[in-house]
Amino acid sequence: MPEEVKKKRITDIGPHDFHDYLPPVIKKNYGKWAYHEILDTGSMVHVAENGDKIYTVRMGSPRLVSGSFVRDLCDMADKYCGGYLRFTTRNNVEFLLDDKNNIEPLKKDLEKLGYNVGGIGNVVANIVHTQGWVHCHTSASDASGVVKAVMDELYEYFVEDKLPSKVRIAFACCLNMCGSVASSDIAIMGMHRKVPKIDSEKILNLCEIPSTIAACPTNSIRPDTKDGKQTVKINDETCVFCGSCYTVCPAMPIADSLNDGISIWVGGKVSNARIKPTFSKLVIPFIPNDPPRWPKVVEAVKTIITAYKNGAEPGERVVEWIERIGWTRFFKITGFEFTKYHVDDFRLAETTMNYSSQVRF
Amino acid sequence: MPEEVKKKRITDIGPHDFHDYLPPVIKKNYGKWAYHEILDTGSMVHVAENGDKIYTVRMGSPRLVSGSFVRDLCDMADKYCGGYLRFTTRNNVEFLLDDKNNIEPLKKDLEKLGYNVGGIGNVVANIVHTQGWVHCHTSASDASGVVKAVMDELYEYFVEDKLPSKVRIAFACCLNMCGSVASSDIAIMGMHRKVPKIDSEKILNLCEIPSTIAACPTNSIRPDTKDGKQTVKINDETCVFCGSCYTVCPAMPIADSLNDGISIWVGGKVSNARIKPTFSKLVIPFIPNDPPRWPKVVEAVKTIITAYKNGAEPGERVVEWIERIGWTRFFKITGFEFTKYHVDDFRLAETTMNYSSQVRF
Amino acid sequence: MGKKHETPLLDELKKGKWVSFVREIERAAEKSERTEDLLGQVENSYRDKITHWKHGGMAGVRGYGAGLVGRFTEFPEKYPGVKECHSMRVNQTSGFFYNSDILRKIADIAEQHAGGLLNLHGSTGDIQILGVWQEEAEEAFQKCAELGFDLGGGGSDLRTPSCCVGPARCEFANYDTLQICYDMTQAFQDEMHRPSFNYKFKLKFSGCSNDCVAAASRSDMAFIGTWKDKIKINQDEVKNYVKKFNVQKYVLDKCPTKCMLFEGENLVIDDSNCVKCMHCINEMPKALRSGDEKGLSILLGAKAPLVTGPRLGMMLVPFYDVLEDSKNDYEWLKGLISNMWEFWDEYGVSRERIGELMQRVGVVTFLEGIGLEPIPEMVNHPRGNPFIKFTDDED
Amino acid sequence: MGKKHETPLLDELKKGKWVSFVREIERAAEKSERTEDLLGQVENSYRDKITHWKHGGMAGVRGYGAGLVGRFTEFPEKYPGVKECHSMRVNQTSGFFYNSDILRKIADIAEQHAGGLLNLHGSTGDIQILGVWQEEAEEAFQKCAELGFDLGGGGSDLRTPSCCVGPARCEFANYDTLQICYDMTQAFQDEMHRPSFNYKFKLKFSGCSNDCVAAASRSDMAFIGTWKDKIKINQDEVKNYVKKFNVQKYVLDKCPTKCMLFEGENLVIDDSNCVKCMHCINEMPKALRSGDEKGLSILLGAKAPLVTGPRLGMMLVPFYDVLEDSKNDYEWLKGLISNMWEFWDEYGVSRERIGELMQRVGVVTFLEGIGLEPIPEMVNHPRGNPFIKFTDDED
Ligand code: SRM
Ligand code: SRM
Ligand code: SRM
Ligand code: SRM
Ligand code: SF4
Ligand code: SF4
Ligand code: SF4
Ligand code: SF4
Ligand code: SF4
Ligand code: SF4
Ligand code: SF4
Ligand code: SF4
Repeated sequence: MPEEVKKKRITDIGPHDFHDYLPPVIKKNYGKWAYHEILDTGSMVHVAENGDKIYTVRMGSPRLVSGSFVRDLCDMADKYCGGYLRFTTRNNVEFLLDDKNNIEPLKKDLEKLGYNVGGIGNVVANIVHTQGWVHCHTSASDASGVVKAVMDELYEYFVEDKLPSKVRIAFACCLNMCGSVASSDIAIMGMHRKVPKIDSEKILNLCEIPSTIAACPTNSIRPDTKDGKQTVKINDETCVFCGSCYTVCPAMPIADSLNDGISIWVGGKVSNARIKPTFSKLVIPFIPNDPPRWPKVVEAVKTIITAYKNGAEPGERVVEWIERIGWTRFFKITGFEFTKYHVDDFRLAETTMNYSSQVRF
Repeated sequence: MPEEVKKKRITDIGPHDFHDYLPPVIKKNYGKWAYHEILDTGSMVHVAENGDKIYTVRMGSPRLVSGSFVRDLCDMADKYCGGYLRFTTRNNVEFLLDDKNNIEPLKKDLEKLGYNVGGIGNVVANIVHTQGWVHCHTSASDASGVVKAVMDELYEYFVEDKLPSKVRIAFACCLNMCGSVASSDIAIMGMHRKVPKIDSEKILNLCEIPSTIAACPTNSIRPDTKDGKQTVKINDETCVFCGSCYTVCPAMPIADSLNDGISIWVGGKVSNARIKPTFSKLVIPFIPNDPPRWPKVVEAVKTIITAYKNGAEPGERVVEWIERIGWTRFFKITGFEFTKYHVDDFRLAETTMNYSSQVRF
Repeated sequence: MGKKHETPLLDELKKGKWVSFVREIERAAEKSERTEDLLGQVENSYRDKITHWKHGGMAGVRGYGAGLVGRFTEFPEKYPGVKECHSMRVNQTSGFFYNSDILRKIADIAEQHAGGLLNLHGSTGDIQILGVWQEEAEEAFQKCAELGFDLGGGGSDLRTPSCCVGPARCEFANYDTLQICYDMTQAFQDEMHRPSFNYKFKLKFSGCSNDCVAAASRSDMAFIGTWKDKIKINQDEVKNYVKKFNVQKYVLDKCPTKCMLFEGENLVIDDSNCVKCMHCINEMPKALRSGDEKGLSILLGAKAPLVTGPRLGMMLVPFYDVLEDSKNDYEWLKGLISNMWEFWDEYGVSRERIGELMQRVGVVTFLEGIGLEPIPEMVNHPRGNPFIKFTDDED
Repeated sequence: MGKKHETPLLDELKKGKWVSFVREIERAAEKSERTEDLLGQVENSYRDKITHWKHGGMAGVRGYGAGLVGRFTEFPEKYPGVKECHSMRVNQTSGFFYNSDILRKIADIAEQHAGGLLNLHGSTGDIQILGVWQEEAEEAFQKCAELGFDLGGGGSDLRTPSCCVGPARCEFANYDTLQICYDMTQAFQDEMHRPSFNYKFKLKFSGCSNDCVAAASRSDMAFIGTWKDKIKINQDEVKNYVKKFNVQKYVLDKCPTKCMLFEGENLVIDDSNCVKCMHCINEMPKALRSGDEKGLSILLGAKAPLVTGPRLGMMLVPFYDVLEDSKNDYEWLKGLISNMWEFWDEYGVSRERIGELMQRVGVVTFLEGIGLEPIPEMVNHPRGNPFIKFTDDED
């Protein structure tokens, strides 16, 4: 009997109860925090109503990590904070200390191991990103590589607090936007630019034709026959290269070495602080893929950060700054070109136009 | 020869050159005005760069006027200002005086004749309106009668400056919106509520079926045959009673004694001052026609004006006030009911929703 | 003098302080007998709560497709005076300026050849003379013409252009609204009188962004005065205003771009961030004036709700130097307008306003069609969705 | 130890100050040989500028339709180690809290049954273990399960719910994000593991409107903490802040409804006009705290662009008293969710997210379908077009 119980397959148990991993001071003061103070970009303290304190040391992470990385963290946590740590919603690592005196030694140890301490306050936060060439079949660009190149360049903004407000950058390797870039201060997104190829040999085997047709946002796919076999055809005039058909139908590959690349978007926001959440808006429609270090993408992001840093008032998120100075000036200041691609032409396009005489000269 | 010339039909001469009707002081200072001052709700002065002055006395008008009304104006103009007068874009009359001392006598004379002097400054301006039962076949309500009833009630706001800012009211007797009510502080609009009847006997004679079908914003009209004759049918489930089909096809009457009435809209704005122009928004979907004095319409408008007067800060137009306090509170304060009709369901409906967690409790 | 028709309901609308249109109809009827039947018919509508006008029926003058709106009663027997009750649209003067002499003559025509009733003015801007019979239309028209007044637009044509009082009596005017309104009306007489468009087309001219003729909310092409350079500041007058009211709160804090500030007692404006909204100038007309480099913005496509929903004017041309162009007989502007009309003629469908066409084909296609470049001033913000139609010229 | 594949391009990404994922892949390869081929394949992509993963192919564990994302290389001969390279989604803890003990054990599993590589965390929130082969999937899964960790969502099912750090370490939390995230995940195990929806469905929980888990931008149902009563003010601390920075300019002037003012030195808030945006509290955490009547708002329908365009969460329920409802095992909330799923099941089509369904059928129809009333909090403003569909119940 016990033998059998032991062997019983475990299913539907859900995640481990988080209570088991809360440090004692958190358990004690759960829901009773009074306020926090940011000590520097690498650390902050939360003070409980009863005066108890928890210190957080934050460290950057590439998110795609090895078991050895995990063990490094564990070692540090054991050494400085009873083994307790957490990850943030943007994939940073947070060590949870009850002893203030451990902050500096921990930071030093982390830096010795080659890790980056920072990311708190008015900084460029860790870039939320996706799989890219490391794991996804849909990607128009690599993810981790672009993120690494950009973060190398923006490193100073992760470790020093010198921006007007938080800057959230996100990366997605295709329009599926797994990196949820849609509302980021700066979004970097992989773009295809060629109509999918249709493998009429395989399509009937691999795909359901009606759902493939339904997948297209621009109604560009129509049923067709080729050599007596059912297939589809695409209207080149209206296809917007979104790859939605490929997502549901493997026989319609869209990736293309020569034509894939990256677009840059600006001015999204998630929080409800002051102004309502809003989507990021297109600023650079296309930069060809240029691995391993995507210099033009890096330069574009740097240009935006620099312009923002110089132009925004304290406390202004990127979108608040741009709305104050206007998009015309944003393009002028950054030197980015405004093209026909910037004018929305999708479903709700007309709601994005300027219905007023308000302009800046 | 001279006989023939005299008889020659005059065409394509355009309007009379306005220069012929400019008072001398305007001719002299055309384009050289330096500033103005509002003296009271009935008069203002414009001062030219050289110090010349023109005084304006404004008087309300029902717009639908008799020749005798015109002669009254002319007599006054002759008596006080060399015969010069103009009309405003909202159908008020403006006497153009060069002598300040004529202001008060003119006002008194006008009032003696039963006319209303006022309409300048933070007032309820003359109500822009349309034909109604006096002249139009499409109307869902009368125009002049509603306007008269409302202006009687709001009279004090035309002659006294006691509102936070200008209030522009407009009336249109159907969705064609000839009164250009779409962007008024308060809009009053005639509404049909029954599906048009189809006179299949006459339709082929009177109407072009394809353009009738194309006229429908909700695609509710389909070709049909009845007794072997071509006609149309309407999908009752989707028809929104807009009357567009009737406008192009007289064989589809929509007016209905029992079901026509009036809707109230609030918070439109045309000027670009401070905030951009914006449409008026629905507040009361329907009030049955109740001639001759439409008491519920009058009451609704009065309720809005009173709430605005009590709630808005100086300088705030109606929309600015509502946006500051929120629509939830607007409905609470006025006691108007928020219904399913207030939630947009037309083409761009989804852009009107609250995509944020910002709400007032 | 006994009444032809009893009007107990309408009589209720003679009460109250606001000047009564019922009284006006009655006064008109005193001069033009037919209008007694108008009173009767309107009373009838008040009783039945429904209009009693028939839809359609023709009215017009020779060689013109516009200028008269035909109107016939449902009850010609009961109300013979309004068996026909057409409206004649007479093109108003720019800015609605008149003198007593001309107005009396127009009143004469209204009384002698119509119902003695007028709209001063119609919503588009025309002088409307109500109650015209077809048989006398030509004579009424020619009498107006002899006074120098032609008919206005109607049907699928260029509608009567209209403008704000502008430089005639307003210090805010950035261009001569009255003159260009007059010039354009003259330039397009044929397009006004002989409908040949897909639908109506309206032009309105406001001297500044206060938009006192509501151009951007109801004309296919709205002309809104603006300036390119700096707002002129009279610091002494600023100080006077500061004494009178809270300038910080009611002016500076309400500037949409917050581009004004006080440096000591001096008002400073970052004009590069000013959107020419007029607010500060409105509030302190003695202290502030628009700059010297004046012109206008052109907004496209405003219209009423039918069929695809209401539209406001969209920024098409941020700055048009009208003074310069007027020296060449408006060569540039006429070119733009004719490009638009050609595009509309070619790609528009019947009863499609130009704004709806722009929306249907897409702004970029529309701009290509009329020869303008897309610029950021046209948009509230760049696109927020990733469905970009890259074209081959990009490779 | 020689490299199996030369990776000159990837080596460039070991330079620079930011911690390098290439170094991580290499370290993983040291423990799990198959990952050498991952390096090779990625280098190959860097050369060719294109992905070399095949689309589709199955992977999974018995009885589960979700939890593993199948992945196969285009070049199985060249890179046999990634012939299969599936990702296992392991449901993270609420708030991503761990200790070293458990993390080491998870690392063990990743190294022993996969490529030694992890995503900490996936964008939805899961612990992702990369490089799993089908043959060892079951064992890896059971080893996780023994540690108390089940698999996460995938495919057309309820995706792994996720939450902000909330009351565990944040003074702003208005409800227990971690607990409800855990409870809901437990309540809907079947819906997570056995896909039977039209498409994916995501739940995320943020303790306040700062929305640190970006719920309202990427989850079909976003739970955002809020309060109903007054902000609590500690006037002494306000005074301290006033000494430190320009509170008027950076706090009061930036309040979206301008509902705060100083009366003398005292801060006064018109709470009836406060929209709970968090700004003032963010700026002065020592001085201001949310009220006592705490709960959350529910926003519906956020999602990525495909197919009909990106959506943000729309206000559906302004105030939900989660504490109260949790005492009844979330009866009300579960009812709402199941109404929504039923409506979606009945009226949605394949690959249609619930927000898209709401948009397609119309908000009012959707509300009727799920048993909620339309209220003004849901809209930015009432309709601006006159196309009202009066229904007969109105007569
Ligand atoms: C740790 C974390 C929550 C978690 O569960 O992991 C977190 C923690 C805190 N957030 Fe956050 N936020 C976290 C992701 C976010 C996100 C989500 C995201 O970026 O994807 C947002 C929405 C971003 C957006 O609007 O686009 C977010 C918007 C905020 C804001 C609003 C800022 C604003 O003005 O718009 C605040 C308030 C503030 O900073 O004053 C805030 C404040 C805070 C505070 C101060 C709350 C507190 O009292 O503890 C915490 C430290 C802030 C800091 O890092 O400077 N947090 N915060 C997340 C850290 C991410 C990271 O590693 O960088
Ligand atoms: C006479 C007239 C122009 C004309 O050609 O006939 C006119 C004349 C003036 N307008 Fe206007 N406006 C006139 C219709 C309009 C309209 C159009 C309309 O109402 O249909 C608007 C747009 C309304 C809207 O935004 O919905 C309009 C929006 C303004 C504004 C902007 C107000 C705002 O803050 O939004 C100003 C500025 C101000 O009042 O400070 C203004 C200012 C002025 C000034 C002060 C300009 C000046 O220096 O001479 C004039 C006297 C104002 C007054 O009446 O208090 N005028 N004004 C129109 C009088 C209409 C009437 O009889 O009541
Ligand atoms: C007389 C006038 C109303 C008034 O009381 O002043 C008027 C009267 C009519 N309009 Fe209008 N419109 C009048 C100004 C307007 C305006 C305002 C403006 O021009 O500034 C608008 C809104 C702006 C616009 O053009 O969008 C307007 C939008 C319409 C529409 C809707 C057009 C649309 O695209 O949505 C129609 C329907 C149609 O054209 O078929 C319409 C149709 C009509 C018709 C011809 C009725 C019909 O269904 O065919 C009305 C004749 C009534 C009659 O028997 O007297 N009328 N109409 C206005 C013209 C007088 C003049 O020339 O000065
Ligand atoms: C692994 C992950 C990215 C990552 O690097 O972290 C991911 C990976 C994929 N996503 Fe995602 N999505 C992931 C989070 C997201 C998110 C973010 C979130 O959940 O917060 C989004 C945006 C939010 C949303 O759901 O709208 C997202 C929106 C999509 C979409 C677009 C859905 C839509 O309605 O528009 C697709 C396409 C689809 O479902 O067919 C997609 C599809 C995919 C597929 C399955 C590829 C495909 O076309 O079938 C990717 C598998 C890649 C691989 O081989 O590893 N993924 N995906 C994330 C899940 C990890 C985890 O469980 O923690
Ligand atoms: S964003 Fe696109 S390419 Fe990147 S992981 Fe998601 S589905 Fe794959
Ligand atoms: S790539 Fe997108 S737009 Fe093009 S055919 Fe496929 S689904 Fe349609
Ligand atoms: S608004 Fe409608 S009913 Fe009134 S005049 Fe215009 S078309 Fe006729
Ligand atoms: S009334 Fe309007 S919605 Fe109804 S059928 Fe006619 S055009 Fe269509
Ligand atoms: S639009 Fe401007 S210029 Fe014209 S009257 Fe109004 S305020 Fe004066
Ligand atoms: S015109 Fe408007 S935008 Fe320009 S400074 Fe004045 S208030 Fe500001
Ligand atoms: S969402 Fe609010 S409660 Fe949650 S971590 Fe962020 S600030 Fe704290
Ligand atoms: S929470 Fe936001 S809306 Fe409320 S008082 Fe503070 S700043 Fe104003």
